[in-house]
Amino acid sequence: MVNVVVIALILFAVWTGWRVFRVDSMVRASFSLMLSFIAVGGVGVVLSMPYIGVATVFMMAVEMMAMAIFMVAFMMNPAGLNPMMMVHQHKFSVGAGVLAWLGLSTAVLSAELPSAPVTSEQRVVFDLGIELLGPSMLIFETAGVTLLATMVGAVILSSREGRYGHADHGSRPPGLAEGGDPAGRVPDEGGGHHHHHHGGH
Amino acid sequence: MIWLLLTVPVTLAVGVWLAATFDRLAPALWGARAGGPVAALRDGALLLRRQTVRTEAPDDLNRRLAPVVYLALAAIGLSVVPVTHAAPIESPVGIVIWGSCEALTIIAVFLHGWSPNAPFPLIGAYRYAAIALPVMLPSMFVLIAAALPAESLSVTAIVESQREVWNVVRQPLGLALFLLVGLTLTQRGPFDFADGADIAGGTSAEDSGAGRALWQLARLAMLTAFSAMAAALFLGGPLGPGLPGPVWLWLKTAAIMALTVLLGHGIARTTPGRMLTLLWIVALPVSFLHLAVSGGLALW
Amino acid sequence: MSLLDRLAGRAPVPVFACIGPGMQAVTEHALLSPRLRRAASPREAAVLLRAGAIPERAAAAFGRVHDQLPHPRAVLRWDGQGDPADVITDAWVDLLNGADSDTDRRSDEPPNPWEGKGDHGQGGEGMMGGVPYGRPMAMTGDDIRDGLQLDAYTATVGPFAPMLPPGLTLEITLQGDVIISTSVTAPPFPQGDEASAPHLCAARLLRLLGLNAAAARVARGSSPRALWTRGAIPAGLGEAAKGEDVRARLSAWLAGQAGPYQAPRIGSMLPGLEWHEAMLVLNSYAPDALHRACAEEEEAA
Amino acid sequence: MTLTIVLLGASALIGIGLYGALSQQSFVMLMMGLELMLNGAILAIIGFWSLGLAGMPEGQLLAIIVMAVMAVEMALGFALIVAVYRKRQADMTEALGTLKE
Repeated sequence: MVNVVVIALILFAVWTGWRVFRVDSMVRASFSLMLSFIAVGGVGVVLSMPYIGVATVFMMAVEMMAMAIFMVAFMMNPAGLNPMMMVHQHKFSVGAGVLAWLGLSTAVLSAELPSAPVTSEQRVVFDLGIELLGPSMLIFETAGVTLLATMVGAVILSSREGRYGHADHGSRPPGLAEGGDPAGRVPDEGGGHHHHHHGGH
Repeated sequence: MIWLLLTVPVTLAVGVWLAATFDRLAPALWGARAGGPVAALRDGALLLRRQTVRTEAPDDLNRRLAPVVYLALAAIGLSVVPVTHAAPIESPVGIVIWGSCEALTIIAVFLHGWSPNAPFPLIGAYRYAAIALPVMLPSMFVLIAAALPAESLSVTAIVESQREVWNVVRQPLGLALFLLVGLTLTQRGPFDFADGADIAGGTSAEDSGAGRALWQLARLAMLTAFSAMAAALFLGGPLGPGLPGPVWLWLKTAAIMALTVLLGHGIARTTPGRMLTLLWIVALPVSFLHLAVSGGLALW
Repeated sequence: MSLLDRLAGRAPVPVFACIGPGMQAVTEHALLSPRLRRAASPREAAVLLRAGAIPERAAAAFGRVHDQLPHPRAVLRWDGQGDPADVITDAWVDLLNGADSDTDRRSDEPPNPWEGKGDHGQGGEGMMGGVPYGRPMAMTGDDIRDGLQLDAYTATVGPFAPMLPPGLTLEITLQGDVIISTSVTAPPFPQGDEASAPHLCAARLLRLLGLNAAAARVARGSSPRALWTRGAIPAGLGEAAKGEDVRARLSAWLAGQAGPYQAPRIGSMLPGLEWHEAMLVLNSYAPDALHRACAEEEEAA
Repeated sequence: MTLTIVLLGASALIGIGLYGALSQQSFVMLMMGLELMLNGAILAIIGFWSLGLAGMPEGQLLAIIVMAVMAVEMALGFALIVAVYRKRQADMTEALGTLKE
């Protein structure tokens, strides 16, 4: 029974993962990816990892909402009213994907996998809490600080204000001498200014 | 076990009718005319007698899915609330499940506005996503704070921890912040950025007939689920003297529901940009402070 | 009659009103009837109320609004005499009893023909260009808030948009929620002094703030009962002179003072504001002030 | 048996993710490929933890770390997209032939 549910969820995760790159609508692509994550979260719940499984659902719902907003903002024709195919090095990518899949599968099938299932009397959520705030506290706190740094970095990167002026004007540092050329390298012409090229359509 | 699961549809059905009736009674307290207990059924019947219009080139799959998902989320959220000493879905991570339902609600509302392929619903969908995503942060802090005295993420354990004193006494700020979350989840009053009058009804602007009725039903179902969860987290859920547990839970749920409906009808909605600022500048630090104080109290 | 029909027949009838010149005040009063409900959009409405004579220039738009009502639907003319609630309720009950639903006024065609050209049949070259489903592709445009140039969306709103004064038709370019530019395609219909009465003006603003109960109370002439009415409006929004912002104008209306009699030009009033702010600013001027401002603008041009 | 199935599923997700990350021109779609690979990683962690390691607590910690990595990847990825777009109006990999200026 557990096996059937796990297999169904995994097949769903793989199918929705595949749909991400096959649908025309960007919103559908984002939420397909979310469904793939939810299915993996479901596997977690079935395989007695409830906290991680449910937290994956929560986190991915928020992340994919943000993802969908970015998709609609940056892609032309986000609703997929025109069929779209925006790919490069397609054959190479397919090859690499298939190769990775076959290679990993061969490794899985040829390896001798350990077998030591979780027992039902283990308090897995309790164990996780003790682990996070006990032996692995340093790792956990480092992750927290990393996330804080990410937040600061993301705000600075995405804001318009640069250190030397507006980002869309190409902020240039002041000269070394009064009124001199900007410090640092002199940029070549054609760094992208002339490609007013939105979404490559 | 089976009868516990059966309480979910029954509670939802009664809750939806009660919420719809409160919705028609509440204006009386704010000085307008009110409708009676049958008014909600009449409005529902009117919608069912009408055509469901299909817009031009809609995202049909998501148009059908959005209300169904919203309703399902309400049902799942309600089933982690303990009816007596156990919940229909008893999980060691009950409030995380509820949190996931909250986050997925944003997606259901977004899809509802996205799918008709029309400008005003889309603006409503975007506004709602922009407001509801930052609301998730206070929501998480409130849920964690409510779990602290219980030292557990299980809703049943949280209810059990309120045998001596209800969480609303220990954490009054928590209930206030949670009401804010509830107003957002159910798209009501000051947090109803999905359906403003300035965008002709927003995400619901293109809804008609049975489709509209289903969406409104799902909103009311979510209000029921939210009220039950608030009752469990802050008012001790099924705990109480004399009466059986489920009756206490239903009474407390109705009380929270009435309060939410009343607030929804009587508080003005500010502009989305300003609300966004208020959420990040005021609600987030306040909820953080709330978590810190609750943590201190739990240790003490 | 089935139980469903009996229930449906007693519900307040959702009405969408297309308001002609001089009819705004009477229509707003009529829609306060407990037997009617003001529909937020045509899709919600069962009955289209044609209040007064719709001028020729708005006839096509009226047809479009009409065709958006779901079946079964009825359209009723009303000249402002008597209470239309009886007629509207009767029309709705007739529809339930099998009366013919009003047929479409306009043919259902896309504004541009579908062209099977281009790589993917979108009617243009490459992935760009063309008019898929009759709509031009959105193109990037200037952003006046933070310079992130995403796709600008241009649309015509009006003349029967429920958040604008009747008759006013605006061509609006949006970057997300922010209005980049507006131009007046058609001015609001003249409405006379009654529509500019302070309690009706205040009720319109309160409705935009989501306070339907308070708006109905104010429109009947009582004082509003609601929390945070003035506070919800950002301070300094739509400031014409020092201390002359939307919040101050709402306060004046709630205190029963009419005015202001002068509105700035719409084309200069809205750009840079978010949609909701823009609608608050626009509705913080009485309809006749807006009408005059548009007329002056036309004269100048 | 089930562990094998779970790991085969995980390798399929990683394969699809790799295909997406290599083939997509749009930055946002490219990030979806990366996310899908991390999804495969989480699935593998869940499988190993639950069926092969008798539920040792560090396994759950690893899953949390992968989620944190995903959050960092998303946040910085989107911030970089916005930064590049502000400067170049570009949202595709080909538009970035250079990182100069």
